[in-house]
Amino acid sequence: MSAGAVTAATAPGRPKGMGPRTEATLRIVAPVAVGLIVLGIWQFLVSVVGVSDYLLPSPVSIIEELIASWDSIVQATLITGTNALIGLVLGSILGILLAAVAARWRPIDRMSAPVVAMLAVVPIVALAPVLNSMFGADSQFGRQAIATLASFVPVFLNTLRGFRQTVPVHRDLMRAYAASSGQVLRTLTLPTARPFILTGIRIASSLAVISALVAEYFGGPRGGLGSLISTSAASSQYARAWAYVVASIALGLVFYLATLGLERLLQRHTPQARRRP
Amino acid sequence: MRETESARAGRGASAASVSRPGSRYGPGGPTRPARRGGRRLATWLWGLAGIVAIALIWEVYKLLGPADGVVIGDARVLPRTTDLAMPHVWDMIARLGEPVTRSASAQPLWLVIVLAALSTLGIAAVGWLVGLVVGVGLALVMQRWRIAEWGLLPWIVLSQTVPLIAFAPVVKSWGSRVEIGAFEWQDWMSVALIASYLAFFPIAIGALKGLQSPDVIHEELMRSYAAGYWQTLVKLRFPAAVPYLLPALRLGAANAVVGAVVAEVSTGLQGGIGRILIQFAGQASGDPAKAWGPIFGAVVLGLVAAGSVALLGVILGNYRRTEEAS
Amino acid sequence: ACSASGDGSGETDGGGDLTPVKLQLQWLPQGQFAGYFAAQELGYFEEEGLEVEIIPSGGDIVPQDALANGDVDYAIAWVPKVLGSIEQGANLTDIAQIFQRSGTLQVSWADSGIESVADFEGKKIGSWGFGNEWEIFAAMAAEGLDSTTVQIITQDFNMNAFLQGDIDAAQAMTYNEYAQLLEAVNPDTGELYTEDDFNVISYEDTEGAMLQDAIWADTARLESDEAYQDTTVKFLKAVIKGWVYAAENPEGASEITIAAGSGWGPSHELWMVNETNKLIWPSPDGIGIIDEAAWEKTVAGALAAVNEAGAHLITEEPPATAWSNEWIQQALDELEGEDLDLTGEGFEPIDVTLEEGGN
Amino acid sequence: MSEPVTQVAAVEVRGVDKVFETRSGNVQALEPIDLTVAAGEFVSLIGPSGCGKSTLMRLVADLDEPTAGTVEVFGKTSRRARLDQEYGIAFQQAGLLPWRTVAGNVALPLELHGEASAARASRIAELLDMVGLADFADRYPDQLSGGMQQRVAIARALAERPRLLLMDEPFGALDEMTREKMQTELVRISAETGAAVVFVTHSIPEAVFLSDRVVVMSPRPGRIREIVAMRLGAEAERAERTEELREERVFFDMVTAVREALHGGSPIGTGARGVETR
Amino acid sequence: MSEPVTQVAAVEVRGVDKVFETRSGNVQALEPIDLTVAAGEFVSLIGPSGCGKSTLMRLVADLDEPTAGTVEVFGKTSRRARLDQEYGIAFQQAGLLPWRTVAGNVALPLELHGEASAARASRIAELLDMVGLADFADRYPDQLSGGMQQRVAIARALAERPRLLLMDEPFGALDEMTREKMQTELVRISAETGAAVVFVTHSIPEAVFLSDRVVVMSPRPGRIREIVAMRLGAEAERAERTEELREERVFFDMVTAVREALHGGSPIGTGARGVETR
Ligand SMILES: Nc1ncnc2c1ncn2[C@@H]1O[C@H](COP(=O)(O)OP(=O)(O)OP(=O)(O)O)[C@@H](O)[C@H]1O
Ligand SMILES: Nc1ncnc2c1ncn2[C@@H]1O[C@H](COP(=O)(O)OP(=O)(O)OP(=O)(O)O)[C@@H](O)[C@H]1O
Ligand SMILES: Cc1ncc(C[n+]2csc(CCO)c2C)c(N)n1
Ligand SMILES: [Mg+2]
Ligand SMILES: [Mg+2]
Repeated sequence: MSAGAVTAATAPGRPKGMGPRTEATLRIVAPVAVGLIVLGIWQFLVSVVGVSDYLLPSPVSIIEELIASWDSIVQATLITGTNALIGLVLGSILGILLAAVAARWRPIDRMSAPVVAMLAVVPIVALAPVLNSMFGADSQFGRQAIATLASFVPVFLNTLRGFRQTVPVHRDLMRAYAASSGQVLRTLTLPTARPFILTGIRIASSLAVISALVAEYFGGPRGGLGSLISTSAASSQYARAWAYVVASIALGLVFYLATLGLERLLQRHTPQARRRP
Repeated sequence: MRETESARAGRGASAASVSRPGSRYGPGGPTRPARRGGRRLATWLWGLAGIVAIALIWEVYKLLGPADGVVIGDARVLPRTTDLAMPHVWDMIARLGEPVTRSASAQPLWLVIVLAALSTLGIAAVGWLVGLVVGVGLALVMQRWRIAEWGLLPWIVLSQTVPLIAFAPVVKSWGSRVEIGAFEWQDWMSVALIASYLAFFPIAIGALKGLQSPDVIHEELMRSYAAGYWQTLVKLRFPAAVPYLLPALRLGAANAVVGAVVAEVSTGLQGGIGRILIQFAGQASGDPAKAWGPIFGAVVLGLVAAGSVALLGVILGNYRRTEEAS
Repeated sequence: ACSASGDGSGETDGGGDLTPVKLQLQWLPQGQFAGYFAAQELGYFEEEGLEVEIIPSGGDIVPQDALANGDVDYAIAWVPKVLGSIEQGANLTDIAQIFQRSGTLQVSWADSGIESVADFEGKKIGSWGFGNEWEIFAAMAAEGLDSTTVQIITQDFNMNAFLQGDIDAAQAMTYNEYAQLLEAVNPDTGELYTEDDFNVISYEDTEGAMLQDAIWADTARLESDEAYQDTTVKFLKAVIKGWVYAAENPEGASEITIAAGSGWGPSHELWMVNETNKLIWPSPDGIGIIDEAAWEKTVAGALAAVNEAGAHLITEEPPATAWSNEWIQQALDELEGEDLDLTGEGFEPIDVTLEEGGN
Repeated sequence: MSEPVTQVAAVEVRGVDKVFETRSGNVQALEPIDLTVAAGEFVSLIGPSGCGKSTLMRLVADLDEPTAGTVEVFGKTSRRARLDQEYGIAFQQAGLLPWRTVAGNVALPLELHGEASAARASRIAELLDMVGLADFADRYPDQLSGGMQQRVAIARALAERPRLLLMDEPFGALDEMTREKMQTELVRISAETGAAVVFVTHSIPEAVFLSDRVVVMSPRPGRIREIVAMRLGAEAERAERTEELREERVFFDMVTAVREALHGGSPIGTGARGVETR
Repeated sequence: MSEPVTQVAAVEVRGVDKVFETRSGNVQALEPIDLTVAAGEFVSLIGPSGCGKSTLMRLVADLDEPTAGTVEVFGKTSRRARLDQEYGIAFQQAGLLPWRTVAGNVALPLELHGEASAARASRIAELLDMVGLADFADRYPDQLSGGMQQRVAIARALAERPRLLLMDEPFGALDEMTREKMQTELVRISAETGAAVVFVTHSIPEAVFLSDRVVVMSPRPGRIREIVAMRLGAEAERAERTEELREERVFFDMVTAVREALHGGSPIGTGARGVETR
């Protein structure tokens, strides 16, 4: 659900005496403040308390490292980002298509249920080596396949749910209009499912990044964020490893925000809770 | 999505739900047990059919597909069909019955996997519990103070984009310094901690949603009863959160297992499924079928974990009545 | 964890309290570490008054960091990796160079035409990463090859990527991955692959050769902590006895390793112990003594190596504290009187037949 | 509006009964029913909850099939009539597509049936004007009040100039004041278009105000208990039903008549404490 | 039921106004209002949607605070009255907790206020008997019809024998026939308990049937336009309001009186095509 909808639904929970303007400000200030406090404590631990910089590099040294290896970080982010993107797109397409099929044919739905349930619980680490064997370790495809699988599950589940959300009154209406099944799909089923599909994709976006990255730990071409994190850590270059970690968090954030933006864009006119005039 | 529309339940929505046809007040429960049992059996059979279908597709593709897979341009879009890449289904199953190694003392593969899975399950369960406490705790704080929600929620979401695997050694190293009196940090606790890191997220989100889910009308009812925060929590918020918490807990359980396995691989903890996963993966060149054993083990483990939480849902059935009705 | 600071009462013969010691391995239990398991199982540690906990590591545990953080007392790690950590600020000393030779190979198909490091150019070269790749880069640097002239592919835990042609030349340890190849079935013949199927480049024969499994200790504690010094010598003595046992009884050492939790089958385990023995013995100056020339060669290689991201392993000479023969020498000296072959003069490797699947 | 009023009946229900098969057994929703609605006639169905009003209407609309009997709409089978779009339909929930604007919602049936875009636009303008929402064409349903939503639904039902309008408690979700306003509107619109209307309601005053005849149904299994002809209809043209009517003697008399038909001779007193009829 | 009817007013609203702050500016929901409800009196609030009926009731219940003015309930501040549980409240949606049985729902306020379990059980039995649901104590809300749910909600509101009952369109979601039955029940119950009632409704007949006085409010900003005393109340005891009353002349007259107060002198004609008031 979009954050906006949450606000609308829970608006009465706004602390007493807080105007809408204050709320808007606090919504931005609060997370920033929390972030700064954590960073501050971290820096304090390292530079004042003296937790060894060897194990826990200070934010400052991480930033220095970020600047120093900027080019290779960008390079690595692009590689991992591409894998994640391909996986997200493929997984979303597969998820939507298969959900459409499952929504249409009950047997497929019932047969796919355990398979999807299994996919949902399989650890990537378990699958990575066999997928590398199956698809070849010399291409990025194994990682993309992993990102695809990881994205597939939430998109499939949400889409399937979305396809089931059409309300009887709309179905009756379509029947009264003698609409063909294609018309029903286009004018009713897909638009109804859209918010669910988009939610699925948003959840999938973070998963795609993290799995593409983790998959790099288990073979394949080097150069992505995952392999660089491990290489740096293995040679005790923790500041550099953290710089790559920061990049991967940023990558995950970009994916999340992009899909959130997509959701907002396509959902501009989703009915909000009826607000009193 | 939906609840926002019904939150302010206009006359339309409520009228619709009141006049919905169905056996809402027929004798006994919603469906009769015999029927229900029959349907459950059917569900299982269809599910089994789904798994068999996957096995069939596997074998048929293995039979017909080119040894080097289907390559379009640079990308191999369908996998190789060699025994190394895709062992026969029956080989994978048969392998489970054979001893792990030729060593005289070797146990059968399935037993090794089951024992490892049990060990991981225990660790994951601890991780899940920690995740539960942390997740629900955070949700309570965020529900109580909006400012806390605004400040924390973005970070909680962000926390899941952190490549956890990079932290396993750090967690292990920090843990090894914890020594309070007789309590000494054990390596498995690091693994459980990492499992809880994955488990807490859906639980926190689900619990928050759930705690925020009571209808305004119910909140006002409690206010009209002059009920305090704790009373409202116990009598209203927690019960209302159950339908949100259950799927969250299930997801959390699956995540805890995944996290435990990852962390075992990463820290090399002995005894668990993660450990045999890397070990047998290392033997996959000469014994391809063996490597699949722990994968199946991990999947079954995840299903068992998620399934046990689903069992919790059965016990809490009365708190899910609205869920079933809709 | 800083447990070696025992009360000094841990005399060799004193049956009283044992001094707890933690040893961090660099991988899962396997024949590569047979000597330590043997010392454990046969009571050599106990005889020295030590109670040793052998800690295996997994994918991401960096043994030298566990040591630098004080999680453990000693760690087994490859020299070049630790040199990198030392440059990053770890304060560690190589106190015993157990492996005298590099056991790393680069294996290619017999018909691939890759017969030397110079042939790598333009090829897909496999490596495990995790700091195991520096020998490759060092050897290539000696041949005037830049690391960007090859495509580095990360190998996972097995040799499938090589067997299926994703990699032209795969990294393999003599004691492990090479055996994995010889345990795999050749689909063309239905038989196991043989040594004739492969070209093998041994880094030991190149400029890239670097020292591998060494025992590392905490430099600061070595300097100031007498109990730790004492424990170090005792520990090394027991380790030496363990390795000597493994040299003389590979089958026994192999069984001990399996009992200690190695997941390998008997044939593979025996192969591993045997090949590991070959990397240790003979040790002309005595087991564990660091050969200064080999050390210098490792340092030179480490200085020369640049990875594909342009990162150096090290940029300056390691400090003098990075290695010391003092403790291993003392251990050797103390063992002098006993009937032990400390140089491996009489060492004879055995012949091991590998069986399918390493089981 | 422009269709000539033919002499064939708008709806002809003959011996229709309906049994639902459910998990807990069969439900006899309707016992054999006969009912004729003349072209241009306004007929209300009234009866306790669960008596089968909606079911009957859905059979006419071919949204469900009768277990026995036949339903004819303008002399065609109900299925043919549905495919030919002989009727427009509106439900208790407006059932607007929330992602379409007001205009888009009204356009839906026209789009589905391939009406050209220019013709569509002018028809939509006409319809929105008729229901008084010309200024709201670009609003989304969630930006409208319940009454406005229902007006859009009515405009949508009228989009293809059907000669028959089926309405299942279209004002059920509105508050009473809005409801009265909508009733007045509906009287006007149905007079303008000359369409026959089958109107399901729970409200006696509503049925009385709107209808030429009120069909009173009995509790499950649904039967027609009585058909009360509104003298209002005989005395005055439908279009002249104004607000004032609601306060006239004859109105209260008709309300009482329907009330009594509904209670079906059974004593009206406080049945109290009993279980609901449904 | 057992409480002695005191002479202090049940509700005393003096100069209360209410402004909501929203993102799009301030909303004046109520203009200064004065209203007194005597102990044991039944007063209905009626008026167009959005005129502030609910707001006024919520101020009485201390669910919101007035921007100006004072609200007293039995001589206490509304806050004190809430803490002292001086009133019972029921809303349009029954608002039962779906995970509690009928008995459990009625028990809720008693539990919250620490009533001993034995006393609780007997009180619940009494209440369920009063609303005619004695046989349904162990059912869950989803197994009840809408009317039965509302009866549970009313029983819950009565649980602590409040001397004041606040009801916000409690029958708004029910169909008309069920609604009439519930009104009859409510008349009986309020007579039995002797509680004062503030009842929000949209339905004129409902207000007329139930009330001693009907407070007619004008559209936003809410003001009291007129207070219509029901002659019914003067002529007959409340408990004697039976079904027959609904068909009597005096009933229709009162309905017409309230209708006219509501339309407030403005011509009643088809204002048509206009935008809804909300
Ligand atoms: N799809 C269905 N399956 C089973 N039973 C049904 C179905 N539809 C309706 N019924 C039953 O048929 C009977 C008539 O239902 P119907 O909806 O026609 O009543 P109604 O008069 O429209 O009631 P309401 O006034 O509440 O809308 C009811 O008992 C209902 O439970
Ligand atoms: N929390 C709120 N924030 C902003 N405006 C509000 C709030 N509550 C009510 N209003 C506004 O105050 C006015 C009165 O609302 P109220 O709910 O009291 O009307 P009502 O008479 O109960 O209407 P209805 O018959 O639809 O229930 C409305 O215009 C409404 O939009
Ligand atoms: C994924 C992965 N593969 C290999 C190693 C490195 N490693 C540790 S011990 C050893 C010798 C052979 O077993 C090697 C190569 C690693 N750290 N992680
Ligand atoms: Mg109906
Ligand atoms: Mg209201």
